[in-house]
Amino acid sequence: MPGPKIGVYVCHCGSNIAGKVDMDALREFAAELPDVVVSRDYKYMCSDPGQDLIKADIKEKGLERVVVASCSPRMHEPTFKRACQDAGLNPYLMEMANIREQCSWVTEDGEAATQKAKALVHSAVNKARHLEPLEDKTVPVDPKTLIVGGGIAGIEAALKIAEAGKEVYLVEREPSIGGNMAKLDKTFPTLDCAACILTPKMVSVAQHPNITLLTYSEVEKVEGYIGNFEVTIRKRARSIDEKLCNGCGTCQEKCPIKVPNEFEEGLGMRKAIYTPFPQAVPNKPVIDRENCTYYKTGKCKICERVCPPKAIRFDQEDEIITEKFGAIIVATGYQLFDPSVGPQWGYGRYDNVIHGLQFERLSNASGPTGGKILLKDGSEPEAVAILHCVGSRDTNYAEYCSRICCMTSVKFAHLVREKTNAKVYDLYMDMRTFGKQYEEFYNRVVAERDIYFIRGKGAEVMQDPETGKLLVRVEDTLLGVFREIPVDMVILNAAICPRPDAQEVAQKFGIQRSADGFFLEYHLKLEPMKTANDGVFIAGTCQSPKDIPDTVGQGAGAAAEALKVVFAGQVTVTPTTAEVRDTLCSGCRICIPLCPYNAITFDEAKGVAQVNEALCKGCGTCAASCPSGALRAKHFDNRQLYAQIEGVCAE
Amino acid sequence: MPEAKKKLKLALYWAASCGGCDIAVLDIDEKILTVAELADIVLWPVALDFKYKDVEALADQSVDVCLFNGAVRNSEQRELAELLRQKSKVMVAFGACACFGGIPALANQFDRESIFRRVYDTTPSTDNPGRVRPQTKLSVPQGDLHLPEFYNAVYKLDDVVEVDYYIPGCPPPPELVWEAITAIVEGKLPPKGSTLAGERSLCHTCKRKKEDKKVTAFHRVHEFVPDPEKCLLEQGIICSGPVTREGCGERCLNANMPCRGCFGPTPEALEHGASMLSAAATLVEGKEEAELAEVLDGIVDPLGTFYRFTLADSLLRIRNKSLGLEEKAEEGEEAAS
Amino acid sequence: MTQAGSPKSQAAAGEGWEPKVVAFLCNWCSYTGADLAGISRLKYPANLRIIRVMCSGRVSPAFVLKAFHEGADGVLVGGCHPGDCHYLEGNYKTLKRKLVFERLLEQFGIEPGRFRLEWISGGEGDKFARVAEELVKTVRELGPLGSTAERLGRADGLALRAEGGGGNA
Amino acid sequence: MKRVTIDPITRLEGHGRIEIFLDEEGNVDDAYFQIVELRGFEKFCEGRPAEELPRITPRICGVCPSAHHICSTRALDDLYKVEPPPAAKKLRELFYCAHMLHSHIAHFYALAAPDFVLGPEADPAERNILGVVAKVGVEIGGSVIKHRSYAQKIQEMLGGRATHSVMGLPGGVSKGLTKEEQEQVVEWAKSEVEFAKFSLKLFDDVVLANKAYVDLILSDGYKLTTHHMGLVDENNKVNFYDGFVRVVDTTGKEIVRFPARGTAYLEHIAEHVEPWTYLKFPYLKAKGWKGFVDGQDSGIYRVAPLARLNAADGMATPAAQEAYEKYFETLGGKPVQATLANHWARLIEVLYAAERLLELAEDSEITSDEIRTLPTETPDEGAAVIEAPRGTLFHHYKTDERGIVRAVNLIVATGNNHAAICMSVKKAAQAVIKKGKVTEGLLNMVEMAFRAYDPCFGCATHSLPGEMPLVANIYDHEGNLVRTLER
Repeated sequence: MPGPKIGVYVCHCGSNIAGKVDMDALREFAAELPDVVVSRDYKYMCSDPGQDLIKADIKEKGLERVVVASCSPRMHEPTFKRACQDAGLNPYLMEMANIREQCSWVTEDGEAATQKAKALVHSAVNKARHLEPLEDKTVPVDPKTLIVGGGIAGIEAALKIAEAGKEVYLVEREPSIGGNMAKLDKTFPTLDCAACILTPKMVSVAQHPNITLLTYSEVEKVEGYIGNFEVTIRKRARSIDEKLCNGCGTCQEKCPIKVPNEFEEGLGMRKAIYTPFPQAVPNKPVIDRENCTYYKTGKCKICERVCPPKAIRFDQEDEIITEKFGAIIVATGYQLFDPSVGPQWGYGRYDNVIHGLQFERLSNASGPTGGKILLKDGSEPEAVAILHCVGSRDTNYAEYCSRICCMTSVKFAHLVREKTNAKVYDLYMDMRTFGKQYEEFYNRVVAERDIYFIRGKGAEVMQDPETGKLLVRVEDTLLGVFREIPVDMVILNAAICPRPDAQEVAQKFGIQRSADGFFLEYHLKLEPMKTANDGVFIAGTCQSPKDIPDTVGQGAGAAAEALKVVFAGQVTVTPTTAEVRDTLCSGCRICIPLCPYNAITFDEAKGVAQVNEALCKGCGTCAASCPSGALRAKHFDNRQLYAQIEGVCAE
Repeated sequence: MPEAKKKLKLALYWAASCGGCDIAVLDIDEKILTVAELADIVLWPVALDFKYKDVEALADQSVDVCLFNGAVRNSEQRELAELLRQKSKVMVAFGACACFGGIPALANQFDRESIFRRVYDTTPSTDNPGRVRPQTKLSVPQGDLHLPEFYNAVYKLDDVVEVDYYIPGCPPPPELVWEAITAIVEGKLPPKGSTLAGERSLCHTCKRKKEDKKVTAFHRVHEFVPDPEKCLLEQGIICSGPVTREGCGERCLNANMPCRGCFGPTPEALEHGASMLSAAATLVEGKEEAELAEVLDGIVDPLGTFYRFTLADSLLRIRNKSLGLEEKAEEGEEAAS
Repeated sequence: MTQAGSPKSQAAAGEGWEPKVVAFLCNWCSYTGADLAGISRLKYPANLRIIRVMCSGRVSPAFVLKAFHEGADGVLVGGCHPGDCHYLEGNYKTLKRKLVFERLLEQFGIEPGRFRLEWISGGEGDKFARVAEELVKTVRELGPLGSTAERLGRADGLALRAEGGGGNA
Repeated sequence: MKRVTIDPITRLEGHGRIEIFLDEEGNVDDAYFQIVELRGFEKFCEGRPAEELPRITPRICGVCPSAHHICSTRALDDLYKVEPPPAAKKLRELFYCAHMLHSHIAHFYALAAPDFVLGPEADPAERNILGVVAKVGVEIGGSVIKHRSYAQKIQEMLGGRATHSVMGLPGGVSKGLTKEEQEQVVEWAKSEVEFAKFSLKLFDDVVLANKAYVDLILSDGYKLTTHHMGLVDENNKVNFYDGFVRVVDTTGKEIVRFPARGTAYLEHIAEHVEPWTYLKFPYLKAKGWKGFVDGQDSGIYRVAPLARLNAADGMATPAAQEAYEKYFETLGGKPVQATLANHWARLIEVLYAAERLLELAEDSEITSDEIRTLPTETPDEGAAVIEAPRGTLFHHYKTDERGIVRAVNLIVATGNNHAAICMSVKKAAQAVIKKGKVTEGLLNMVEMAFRAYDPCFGCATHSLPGEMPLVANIYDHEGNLVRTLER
């Protein structure tokens, strides 16, 4: 009996495919394959006229299957599915052959590429012959969104969603939200202070009725799928009653224990009971149980005695919160590159070699020096060197450009000049001022007195045995001379790096990482917020190095993605699930423990296994382990895959 | 139906088999006499002269049903299969060997020369200094003596001729033989190409308790005394029941021994060996490669276990001669010599 | 870069033979990685042809045998890195099968080099191209495996009538 | 030059074929008995786990699969240096006696009886089991089928399946016997004993009472002077399951005796290869291979019932012992060299098997659930010998330390008789084919000589449609077919 009528559509993709693969040969080859009733090629199949070709043939030639040979299905599968649907053909009767990403773009030789394209088309046509119509299913969506990370990206996203009238949970690991931005002093190019623009947002996060803020908390487990994520959150014990505490700060004054303050990047101290910084949100302290005397010795309890509202709770325990969410935004930010790994920079060896964030704290009015730029000995520097690209654009460390260092350096130069009389030497490889008003800002600073921009990489930092001054070695590539510059302070603009626990976090949320270690977006240009895990979005520097404007933008973008999900109220889940064919199942139960989603159960009455299609995600692992072939993976069943194998091997 | 009335012309033939299939026919006991009443047995291959000209003498299609047991191991068997196909209206592959190659097909792991070398040279009791080998044609003073050509591989029946029906089993159990014969005699055969046995796997009828299919260690049958009530697979004993066609009455399991698959794969199983391998491997818990490897090494002979009866029906069939398995075999031979 | 499949290289190879390699790639990691190789315009031999599955866990060992049966000289299975599986654990199932399956292949007489399981993430376009390059090279050195029918023909001059276990599905 | 082809005769590992060449005068110049098939178990058992061999090697022969199953199982005992519990040993032997019964009964009634009950010259159309039944009475036909099936049912009860049983394990068996099953077996065993006695009586009445038959049995054409091999217990009584391999020479003197467990056989037996048959020719090492000649100096020996009785000093059960004594009296003392005496000897073994079956069935220990000793030793090499219905059977395995088989050696029952069969056939042919005269009757004479050995499959081949079909093609010296005799 004759097979279904198949139409094959070969896309030139301009010259992307046609430039390598012989379009006529491929079209004619396809036309000769069994059951193929029409085979066409066109410049851009994804264009409206291109899609119209397909629609017309479905209607006029009564096509029962469609094969599109073009780019990756990850690009245009939805496009062509829709085209089929519009023309009244079930979208699951369309199959694509990826002859661009996986053929024309990766093959040197034209003939070889054409040969391979034939194999791929043959494979797709073979599969298409065995395709079956499937109906999309929809499941209701939980209206809440989970945002992980209380930096500016997460804050922005939370506010946008909350203002749109949807509920948000914002989870932050630290005692306060604010992230790295909260540590900054002035921000380029406008030089308004970070706190001034950030704190209002932090406060409204705390106050917004639609936002549940969980600080000092971490996500432990994520289960489920888009629209229906089951998330377990651990809210670590603050050791205070947040309702009673009024943030008066008495406990912090009286606490006898002093330890270096992480927020101050080690330049300042904090107490064992503390809020990381004055504008912290929530403005409620936590007891650092590692350092608190009571937890070490069972004695002290000074804070408890001095606390006016009696809010101290030494016996408080971690709280485990489980919630359902419709969408998740991961905005876990970055970690600064540790310059001490490269001895040439002298970081950790010389007191006055500091990194960018440490300078931000020095320069910050609420910082350890009250905004004065001082050397370790308390004196003011006479000369300061700023090094770019420390750990960035360096194949020994991170190959990528961290994007913010150039502007940060220019900002630092300006701040040093503003607050001291020191000469400033800015050692850059290239000056990249890509953003709005950046070039203008740069030009302004260049014009300032006693700032010397030297084109060359700060190669090494040493100490002058006599003077005790720091010597920065650099090859001035403009003058073509080798220089040793004596300075009192060196600021290392260290690279923006993925957080050390990025892998753990990626696995928790089912997202991937790119080679540089940052979280992998679904498409670099077109889907920068989406990830491979439907319903999980990324924003900010966890995706790649960004400045504040871009981070805020992506935060808002992620909010839009999440809102798209929660406002839809329902999501379509793939119908390409597994199914059990009762008449073939012998009830051996091999499949049951295999399913990570517990979608397979045993029907005692019938004595056969059964698949809960709402839970099944269609990985097909069970089908590959079902010895008798009773379990079938729809859209990827044995017949279809065998046919594909025969197809690719035939050419 | 008319077929039932008219007396059938029945033929039975064996090729590379052990004779167990013919015994299976005898094991229908007194019913054998009924068969004699219902059908004329025009050919009992183990008995009748099998020189081609005599079978050739039969008119084409003059045999109603030919029950062919045994695999095709040599040229003579292949020629006979072709001849009988021509003479018979219905060709039935009878028994595991005809259906899938059976145990003799395990030889497909080796080639002709290594088999000859083992049998005629290196077996410790063999005394063959001149390295004499059986010859397909040998001239003796009085004339020529002929032997059939020993093939490099064992073939199942439908590799060489079209087969209409399959009766699996090593040997097929008497009840199944009787059902098949009745079906044939009464002309109540299913559509061509069918296998005259169940559609599901053995587990469907196996009475052992099945609970949690998770394995932490595999045991070999001699190392371990299994609970006679529980599924053997769940106790870590490799059993091919889940991939093997039902209809044998679980005789082996009733004797506390695992199924080795003589009924061949279920109709929708992709491949007898690979499918069971896939199932068995995924029973193991754990994620650490080293630990997994250790547990899975408990499956000591994947080919001989999962393809015990179906190597000639597997997708790969025979060893790729380019590989140095010979050397390994040699060592074994030396070891025993 | 090799120019596999091109007449030039065929001529170089001495005879007309070009290896066939079938790659089963999981949609979320390896297939994405293969796309990335393309987007990055990396080059690898055209001998490798890709079949998309949702998860490497879908790849029944029978698919690999089927590919060899149909004349593939080498087979690649690509999945997410351990822990990264889009379906949580599919790739571990693949690993478990592989640990037994590779021993089966050896018993069949299939050289280890002809079958490879690789973890390739969506970000590892370069790794995908490298693996493809290596595998095709290895298979080219091993020479043709030939379809089952060819191999049986070589052995006894028989053309096969019927499919093997592959007759199912 | 004339050539007679008798094709097929039988099979063990495949078909057999006899080629008889006549000289110019038309007398037998030479005869070849060819085994035209090989399956190569010795090779493809390599790489298998040793414990699986009892489930693989029985496929060598589906007519005596239990012989291979038990021999293989005992070879595993030796391989793992493990002793099965007493109950397990008894269960194995019980199972094995049942197997002997099934095989011997089928052979005698289906194959031998027609020759004697009806006579070699009887009309071929009636020369079959149905003819026998017609002559001795219908109820006997039923009784034969019944007692054969009892034996099969006992094998199925213990081994899971009658053909290709599965219960054998190193150090024991996988399944025991319940009290209920025991009662059933006892009942069947009693019936088997009676049936065995009846069969001997029948042989008395029909054969021994007929002088012509006795003369035929003792006639020179059916005589061969060879050594004889068989298994004996510690008292040198016939045993099928275990004990010692004993060989007596043409004078009846013991020349070889070694344990039926271990590799001692290699010191005494070697196999010769001929280019015109796929089956090898075992012979006594001490005597050496002297070609196809009989006599005291030849290395050729015989196995199976005739040889077993010659090699032993008696039977271990009372009634069988009686029959044993009568047998040698009648046939003129030990060793009996008359090939056709095999049939009588076989019936005596039926009686022994039945009696032994009953003994074991009634043993209280047989229902014990102590049926397995788990192996603890590291395997290396193991071998065992048992008596298959058609003769002595050798299994020899070598494994690695995990018990994966590295090498296998097998000497199958009929293989031991291969050379003797060749000579018997030639001798019978010489006796009956004179001056190129090839008649219908002579083919049967030749066939009888050959059939007496019951080369594996004789039983099955002769059950239906009832005759051993033969063809004699007679060619002139240019090889043109001048005459065809067919039955």
